[in-house]
Amino acid sequence: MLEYLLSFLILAGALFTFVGSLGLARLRDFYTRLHGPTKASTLGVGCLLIASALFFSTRSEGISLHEVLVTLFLFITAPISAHLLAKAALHLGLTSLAPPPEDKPRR
Amino acid sequence: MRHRLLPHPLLTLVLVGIWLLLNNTFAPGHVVLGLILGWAIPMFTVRFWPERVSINRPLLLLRFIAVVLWDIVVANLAVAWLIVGRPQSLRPAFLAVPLVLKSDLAIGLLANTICLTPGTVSAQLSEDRRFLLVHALDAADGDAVIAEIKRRYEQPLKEVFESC
Amino acid sequence: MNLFFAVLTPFLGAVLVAWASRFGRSHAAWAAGGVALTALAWLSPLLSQPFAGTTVVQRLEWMPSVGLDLVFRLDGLGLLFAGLILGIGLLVILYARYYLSERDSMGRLYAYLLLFMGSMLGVVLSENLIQLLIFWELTSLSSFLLIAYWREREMARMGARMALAITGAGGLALLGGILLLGEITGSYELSVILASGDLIRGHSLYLPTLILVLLGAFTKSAQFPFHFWLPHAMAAPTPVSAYLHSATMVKAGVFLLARLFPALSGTPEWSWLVGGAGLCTLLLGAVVALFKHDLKGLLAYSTISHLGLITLLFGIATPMAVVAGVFHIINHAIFKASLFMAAGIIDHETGTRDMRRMQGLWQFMPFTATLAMVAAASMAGVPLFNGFLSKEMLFVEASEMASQQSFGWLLPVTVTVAGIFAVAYSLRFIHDVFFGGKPLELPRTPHEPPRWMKVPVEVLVLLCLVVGLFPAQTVAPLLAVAAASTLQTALPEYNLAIWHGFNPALWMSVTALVGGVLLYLVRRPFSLLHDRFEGQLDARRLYNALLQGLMVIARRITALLDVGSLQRMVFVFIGFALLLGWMGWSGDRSVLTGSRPLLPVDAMSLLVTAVLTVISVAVVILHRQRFTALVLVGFVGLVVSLIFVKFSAPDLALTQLLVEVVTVVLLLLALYFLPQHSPVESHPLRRSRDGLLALLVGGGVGALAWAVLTRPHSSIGDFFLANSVSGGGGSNVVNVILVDFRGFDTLGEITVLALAGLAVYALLEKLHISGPSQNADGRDWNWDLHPVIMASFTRLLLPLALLVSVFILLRGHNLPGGGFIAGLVTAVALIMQYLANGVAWTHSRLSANMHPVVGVGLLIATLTGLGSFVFGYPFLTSTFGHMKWPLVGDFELASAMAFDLGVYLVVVGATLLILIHLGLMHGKEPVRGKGGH
Amino acid sequence: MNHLVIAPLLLPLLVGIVLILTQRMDIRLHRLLSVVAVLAQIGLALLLTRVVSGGDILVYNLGNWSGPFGIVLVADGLAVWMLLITALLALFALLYACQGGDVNGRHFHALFQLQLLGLNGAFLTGDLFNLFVFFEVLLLASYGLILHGGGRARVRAGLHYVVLNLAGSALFLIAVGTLYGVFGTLNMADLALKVAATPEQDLGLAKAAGLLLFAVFALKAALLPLYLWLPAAYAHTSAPVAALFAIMTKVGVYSIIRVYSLIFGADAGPAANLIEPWLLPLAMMTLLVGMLGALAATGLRQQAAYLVVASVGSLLTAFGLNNPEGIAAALYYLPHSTFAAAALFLLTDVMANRRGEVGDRFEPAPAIAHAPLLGGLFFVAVLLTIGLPPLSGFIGKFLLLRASMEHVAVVWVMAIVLSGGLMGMIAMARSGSLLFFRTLPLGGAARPVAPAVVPVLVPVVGLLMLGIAMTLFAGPIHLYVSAIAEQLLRPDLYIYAVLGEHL
Amino acid sequence: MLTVALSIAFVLVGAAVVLSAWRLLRGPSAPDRILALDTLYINAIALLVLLGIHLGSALYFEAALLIAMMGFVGTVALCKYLLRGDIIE
Amino acid sequence: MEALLAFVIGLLTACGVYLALRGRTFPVVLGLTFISYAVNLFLFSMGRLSIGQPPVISVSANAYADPVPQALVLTAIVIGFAMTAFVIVLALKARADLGNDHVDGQN
Ligand code: NA
Ligand code: NA
Repeated sequence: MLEYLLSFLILAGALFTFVGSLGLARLRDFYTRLHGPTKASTLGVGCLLIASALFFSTRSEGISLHEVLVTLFLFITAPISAHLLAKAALHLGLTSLAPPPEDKPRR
Repeated sequence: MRHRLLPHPLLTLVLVGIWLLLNNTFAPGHVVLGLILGWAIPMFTVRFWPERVSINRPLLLLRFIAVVLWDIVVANLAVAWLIVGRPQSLRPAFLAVPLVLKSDLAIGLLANTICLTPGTVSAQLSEDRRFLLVHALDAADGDAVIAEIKRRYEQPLKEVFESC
Repeated sequence: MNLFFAVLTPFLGAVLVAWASRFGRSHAAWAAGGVALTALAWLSPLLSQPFAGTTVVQRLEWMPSVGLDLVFRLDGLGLLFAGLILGIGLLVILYARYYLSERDSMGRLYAYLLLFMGSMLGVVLSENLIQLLIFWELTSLSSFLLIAYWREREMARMGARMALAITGAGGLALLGGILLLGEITGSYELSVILASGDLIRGHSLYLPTLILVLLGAFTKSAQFPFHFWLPHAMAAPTPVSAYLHSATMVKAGVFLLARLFPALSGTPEWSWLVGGAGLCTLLLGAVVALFKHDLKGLLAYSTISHLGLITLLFGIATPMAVVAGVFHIINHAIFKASLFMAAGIIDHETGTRDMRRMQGLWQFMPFTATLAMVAAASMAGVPLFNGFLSKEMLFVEASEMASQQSFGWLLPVTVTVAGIFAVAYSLRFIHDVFFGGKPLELPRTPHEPPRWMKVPVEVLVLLCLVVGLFPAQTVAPLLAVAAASTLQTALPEYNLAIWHGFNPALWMSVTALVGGVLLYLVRRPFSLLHDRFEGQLDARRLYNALLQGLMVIARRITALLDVGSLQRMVFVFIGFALLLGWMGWSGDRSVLTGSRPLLPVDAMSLLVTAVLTVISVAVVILHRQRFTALVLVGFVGLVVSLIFVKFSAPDLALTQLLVEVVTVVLLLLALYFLPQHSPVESHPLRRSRDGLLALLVGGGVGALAWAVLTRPHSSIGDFFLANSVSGGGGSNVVNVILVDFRGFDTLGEITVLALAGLAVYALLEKLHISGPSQNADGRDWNWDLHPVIMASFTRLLLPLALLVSVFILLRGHNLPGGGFIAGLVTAVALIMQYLANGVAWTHSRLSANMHPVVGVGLLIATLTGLGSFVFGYPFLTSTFGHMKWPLVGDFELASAMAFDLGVYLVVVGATLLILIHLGLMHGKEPVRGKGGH
Repeated sequence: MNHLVIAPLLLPLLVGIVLILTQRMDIRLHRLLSVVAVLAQIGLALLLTRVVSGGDILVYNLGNWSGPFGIVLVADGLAVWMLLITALLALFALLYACQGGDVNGRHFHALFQLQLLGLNGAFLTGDLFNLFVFFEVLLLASYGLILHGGGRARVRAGLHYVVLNLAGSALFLIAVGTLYGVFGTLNMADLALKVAATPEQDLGLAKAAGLLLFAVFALKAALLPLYLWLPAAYAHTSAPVAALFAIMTKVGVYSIIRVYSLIFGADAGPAANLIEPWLLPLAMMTLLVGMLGALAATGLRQQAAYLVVASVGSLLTAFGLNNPEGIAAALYYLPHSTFAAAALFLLTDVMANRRGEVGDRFEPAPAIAHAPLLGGLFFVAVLLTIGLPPLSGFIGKFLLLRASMEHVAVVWVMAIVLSGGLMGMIAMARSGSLLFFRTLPLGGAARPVAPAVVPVLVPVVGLLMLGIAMTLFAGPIHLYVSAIAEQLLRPDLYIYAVLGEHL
Repeated sequence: MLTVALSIAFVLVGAAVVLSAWRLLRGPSAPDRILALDTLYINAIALLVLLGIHLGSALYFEAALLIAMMGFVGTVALCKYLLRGDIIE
Repeated sequence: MEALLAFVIGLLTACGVYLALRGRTFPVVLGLTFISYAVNLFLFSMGRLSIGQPPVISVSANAYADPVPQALVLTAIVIGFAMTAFVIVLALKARADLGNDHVDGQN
């Protein structure tokens, strides 16, 4: 049972990781591509870490929870990256599929 | 006095927790060590983080976190489907979300939350801090998305961090 | 040790004189004279011994292990030369006192002169040949100083350099010859070498030895074809010429011939080389001397000729010829010194040395003229004067040789012709100067020189007469001991008399006298001929051409090699290494692939390798777009750290990861001030060349890695694995190696880091450059200095990062981690504060003065090491123990942890020191220009 | 354990740390501390000399881990000889720097002390990787020092020096790595044992690694064709640094002597005498190229720098003869050339400071103040540098030639060494006559203001006196270095001292 | 079962690496490349976690932790460079 | 696997050498960075390759990778970092003093 669960989590995590990169490769403008990795860093890595926690908790004595920290740090840092990337793209005036924002929000 | 000896009690707790997680143990030795560090590190970093954080409604915060996690899962599936399925039919949009939040931390948390949930990325905070520019991957109805953001995320954050 | 002190005295005296000259010109002269007399006094107790047939040898140990001691030798030959050096030296000192003008530094001349005197004494009193060579080269050096005495004159400097180059080169050759002599005989000492003549002559190295020694002698004695430096040395003040070119410097060469005569002579090679050079020189000097218009030029060529005469005598190499040679050494020294002095007086009094401008000086200075006439007569070989005696002996030897060889008649003919020219130029010296009309527009009105300036000339001229008239009563004993010690055998029978009856030599003398007068009378057409070709016959042209050639070659080669191009240096280095590596590998039957079982390849690794290949090649192709290249390099760094993970090196992976982050930050800091693009500069050919080298080197290093990777392995690593827990108290063996087994490496390494911090700080101290105000595309920078969202979250991250640092620091001994990684985590977290919140904000919270952190870190690490001294253990000996703490439980404490703390501090301090000051560098000046430059 | 062995490392390290910690203190205190430390360093070196002069080899097991596992320091004759030379040189370079050169930039004294740490460490260590570490210590300190004071030419030359040495360090790691990969050890004594027993299939690797290492050392030693970094670097750095750097090339030379007598020496079995075919020809060509450069130089600093190149050539020619006399000659020549080059660099600076705009360039200028004194010193320095009698340079040359007499290449050695000497003489006669003889009238221009002459000449005179002392005491010194040479030719002694208990 | 899942997961993550690397190479804009690098860091975390499970060793956890905590600094610095040129001001 | 790593080492070396031979400071620094990656991997590989055997003593492990090269590489990485930092700053200094970023200070 545990093995099925583990396998599922691992596959799900890998799949989300893959989809994130797929988005990165496939989507047609920078801003939409920016959404891809968010998957990978949240659900993708999240599932894998849960799998890891389960795996190590059941394998040796004592539970393993430190995997949570990876997610925690990612939750703090990944949005900063994404935000700054978007900001940089806006600053450089990269073309977007969406109608570009008016200047209003800036000043 | 309390401020000087224990500048960020909440941070102290968080640090102790993280310490125990890091060491993957709840042994008493590590609890003691964690407490020492949880006390000492904020003493050092207080200069970097002077403003006090007060959480007015802890339970609401937990609920908020749960909501966000749930949203992450759901949105992930949705977005994954978008990416795999029909990337040509995406309707991306830039949305200017008007803000009621004032504090750096709250705005930061909101922006973070928006980034974490797939499908939206907070792109820019206006200079006057009254609008948060958000890029949405697929927003047929931009105003609906804005309303959703304000309801699901901004409102609870406002209550937790800025209610008084 | 009298001989030693006799030689030493002039050297010390030089210093004394330089000092004494501060008190006046006469003080300097008195001091110099006193020094020469002192040297003579040191010798005086020993003077009788050579006459008694004993050779005085005195030894001071210097380097006995290589046969180089200070050994002095006084025998007849040495005594003769020492006498000449000191005697004529004294006269020259007296003469120079009146010769030099007020403008010239007396002290300097005397100091140089004494240096020279000491060097000459050293040459003639040396028993050890290496020691002789040392003094020999010193004569070259001190004569360089003397010739260049009037240093503002181009001719003086040139003449000095030429003399030094030629005689110095000869000295080097002589060194080679002496080394060979030492090799043949096993000693550098004369007593051994002089006794080993047969051994030397029979040795296969004889000819090279002979040639090298002769090169030394010929250059010094201005033998053809090395004679040309001597006339140019006439740029020296006349007292110097009188000293150097009569009795001393040039005589050193013939002294050497005499000195080594028993060891080297007696072979056809010797006769041909020495005799041939002597004969050529004799004739050449005599001919050229006649046509020189410069008084000193005439004397110079005459000197060359007479040196040739002496050399010729040694070349003839019969005992009688040697006696004649030694005798002529004496005679020439006496008359030539007096002639130089007379020439100096004329120059001094008239202001010119050009014989075409002066005539009839007799009426102004009859006394000087008389003295000069006597000396010139001696030079010409007129009977009753000393020069006649030795020249007559040459004629005898030459005529005797005539009957012994097929073309033997050439020898007497040639020496007679030389004799004719000698008479002619002597006559010219007298007639053109003192007679034949009135002087033309002399710079000064001449008169007799000061009283004491004439005294040295008078003494020498008197000697010419006395020796010429009564040789047997005066010079005979000295000549006998000198010749005997030269030959090292019994002397031949000879008779020092003016009259030997009507023999061929007498007829040769008569021919020379008559012919000389006639030649003088018909000289004009020859003189014009000479003037026309003047300078073209001078070997100086050859010398200059050689020197110029050397300079051109030197400049060309240096310019060819040293172009200051870093690219070339790197290319050469890498290419050279490649060559060496290849040479090391090839040659033996080396097997590339070893026998170790290999790990199977997995798909993931293959994939990552493929991606890495593409990206790396992309970096090379895209490297001109610097920012892009930088981002791509970030990926390469990530893959490298993944490789470490894959192959069981977690510590390395962590370190690599963090270093990568810091490096990217550093490169970005730098890129801001640099152009955003590299121009296309190098030619495609060059790029292909570089590419080829890169591929070869890459292939080489890859092959090297492959060769080792596939070989079986056993190493000291097993010891560490076995002893890490028991001996080092930690289970992370890598960390235990770093802080314990090989902690000393780590101490060095953090010193490097600290040094980088210091050096960067020093470099940046005065550096202020402005970055562009727009990016490369001409876009203004973003208005948002510190995006709020980033700022607030990085503050939150700081305590977490510090906590993780502590975690990593503490566990490093047992699990991946340690001081480096912890330090880098802290440093990166703090750098993040700068990135997110800016310099001003961060500085108000964190001191920019990181020196104490670096210093304290190093100190802690060092003191931890020193702590083991207390317990009597070597530096860095570690200790550890487990202790039970209440509540906490078991807790391990290891001294290595303190060491690691030091490491941590240095890493934090140095990294921040570098980054902060790099960040601070900019910002004061207004910005200008675009990013692209 | 005799802690005396590690004292020459701890002293500069601790002093360096104190200097870092007190970086804001008065420069005079730093000077005092620095000078006292160097004096103490000389004392330590002399003490060590006394201890090892009987032929003993002191071994110090760091961390109490003995070889081949831990890092060992080995104080044998050669190492202590290098320590002594370094300490003496450092004193005079430092004294000169204390005349004001040290305040042209930051951290001079700290960098200086740590440079000494690097040098001493390189000489003492018995571990190949640790040698790499100390190379890096001394290199990074030298980077700081070579750029001390800044300026266009200096920065340019410094950049070349740094980049080239970074490439050198990379190669060092590759070579050391290969040796470890093949033999599984880093301890030099242990490597010597293992290399001597190299199995046939590994011989190519061992030789390749050994020769790559040679390339690294040749770069540091400035051996042809890798000397090109040196002339500009030495010519453009500050005088005291150039003086101190006289020992930097000798680190390369030392490493060559150490590694190729101990690990790849005559006893190394199939890899014996590894660099013999390379060293002598390259060294002789270096000598020639250095002398040609000295002839072609346009300034005295550049000339002095090229003479350093030439001296490396002479030095390695002597070592390349690969016989006891040659090694002894090299060991005698080594300090001599170091002191002479340093004296020349310092004196050049003193003179250049007095020649105004023209500086050290070979152009006529008004006569310099104190010309007789400076000229006399220059004369002595030149005698020393180009090996003219009667000073130590000549003795070194004599020893070298004497050692070559039995060698197959004797003709080449004689020809090149002697003609090199001639070129040096011609070059220095030209520069000396230009600098001191060919003077312009002072004209309206004021004499350039330069610091008082006596204090700046103290270090110069000191260095020249060392040269003279080396001449006067050539006998005992030669006996001493001959003993070192004998020791070097007996690697078994070194190996036994280090690994005794494991053999 | 678990082995099969792991193998498939490796393939998927490997494919993710390839796709991200393609974006890194392709650009076209600077932010695209930075984004691709950031994604590659995330992919690396995934790889490390998988490797940890595959080898049954917790020793790879720290690497993942450090990438999560520190990997973004590079991204931030690169973005800051695009925005401001001067990253520490 | 050994061949793969040897290839990677060769590849990185080749790229590094080519870049180090360029005429501007920035590519030279990049080249040196590449070379230092290559050298670190080379040095590391001298302990031979092993998977899943980190040199951390534990009861469950049956073999360990050679820890010595790892320790050496760690030292080399840190030293390389120090050197890189210095050379970067020096490149800036050269840019400021020489007026351009050519390694020989010429345009
Ligand atoms: Na900045
Ligand atoms: Na700034």
